[in-house]
Amino acid sequence: MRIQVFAILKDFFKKEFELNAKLYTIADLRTHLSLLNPNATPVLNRCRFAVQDEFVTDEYTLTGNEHIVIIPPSSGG
Amino acid sequence: MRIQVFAILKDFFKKEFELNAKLYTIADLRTHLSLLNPNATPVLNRCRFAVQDEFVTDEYTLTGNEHIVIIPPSSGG
Amino acid sequence: MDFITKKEIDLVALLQKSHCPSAGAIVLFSGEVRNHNVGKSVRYLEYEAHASLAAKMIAEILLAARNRWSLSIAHAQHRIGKVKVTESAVVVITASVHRGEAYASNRYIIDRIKHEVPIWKCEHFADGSKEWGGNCNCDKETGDVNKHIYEFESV
Amino acid sequence: MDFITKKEIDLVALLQKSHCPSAGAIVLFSGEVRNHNVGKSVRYLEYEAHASLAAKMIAEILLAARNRWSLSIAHAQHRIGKVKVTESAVVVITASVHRGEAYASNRYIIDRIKHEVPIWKCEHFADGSKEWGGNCNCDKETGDVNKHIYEFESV
Repeated sequence: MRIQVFAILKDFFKKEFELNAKLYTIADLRTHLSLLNPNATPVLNRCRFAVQDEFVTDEYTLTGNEHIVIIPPSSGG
Repeated sequence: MRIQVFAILKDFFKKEFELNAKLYTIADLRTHLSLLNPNATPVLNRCRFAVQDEFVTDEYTLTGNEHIVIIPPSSGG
Repeated sequence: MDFITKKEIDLVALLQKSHCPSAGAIVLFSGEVRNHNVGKSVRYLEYEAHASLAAKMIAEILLAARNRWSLSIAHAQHRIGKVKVTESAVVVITASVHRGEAYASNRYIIDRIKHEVPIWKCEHFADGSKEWGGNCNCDKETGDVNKHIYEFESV
Repeated sequence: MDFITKKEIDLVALLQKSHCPSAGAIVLFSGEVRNHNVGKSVRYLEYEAHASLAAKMIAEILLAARNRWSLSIAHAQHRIGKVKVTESAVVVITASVHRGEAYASNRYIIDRIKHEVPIWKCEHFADGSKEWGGNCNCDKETGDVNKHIYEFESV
């Protein structure tokens, strides 16, 4: 699957990268990325995930062919 | 005293006119103008009065030399 | 400061003057003449003011807003005379560090202007009739022509 | 509709397009870059967006505003890339028959954009440091990154 990250996540991951791990859900993906880069965990825990311009929940089942976008909290204020 | 009226009051009185009646307070003036033109009474009862760009109360004592401005309710909405 | 003006309100110029390095939020309100009111087609409005008192009161209202909120900019201008449909009759511009103050103060200023300041509008309808709009009738509720029920207090 | 744009936001052009014969009230909000934040001097901001999702969400928010209030105009535009002090990063314009709706819907739109839409700002300070602003931390209160505490609900 292809992963794309934004904003502060670019301090922890490449802007866009391929991931070939066997992962079943978005929750798995979150855990996997946390293990790859533990410093990113606090941010990852507050991120939303999107597939094809739709937000998906932690339970969303991955096929392995998705383009997954990881969305940190918005700028707020 | 000199009286100046605005907006809907111009349907009942001249825009500006001299008044020579012996009147002691703004309350007296209001009553006097109501008697001069009873149709104006509902409006007069909702007007504010001002002397030299200051609002004055019903109890304000007239000397007879004032320039008195009569102010219907503002346009609101 | 032309709080009361006979000329067309130059919204663009006023907006362009309102960018301030210390402000993060600008709110501009423009009250414009509608083509309809109370089910009737409107040709134009005519505004009249007790200009000196109105200007003095607008200055006081702007000062009260500055005392109540921390504002980089607080400005208002009301037009008098004939105002055509889609033209601006009144503008209020506020600017502040965060947006909360800019919105709240803007609303406060326009509500107080509309209720308190001696400015009146005469609606000229398409059927040739005209009517002085005496829309502020708060005194019917409050029993006092100096006591108003402001919209900014109930939002 | 350019909801997300790399170009400078043309407030004047947007305002000039917003006069509508049936509307009596226009509210324009401009969120601009301040020269200071959290006590530090700001050189400029850099905004990043997930552009396709952001544009889609802004369209949805504008539609939700139109469904909630009766609006003649509801428009918003957010800039991305480098934005200098006093330049506009985001604009929201609403127009309605009476002013209450124009203010309320304008506030609703900007609050939802700020909390929900995938747009991020990186502050570049005068001292050369930079920081991604993750100001929306409603989830710390609500326990859910999809549940926000909107300012428009508490004014």
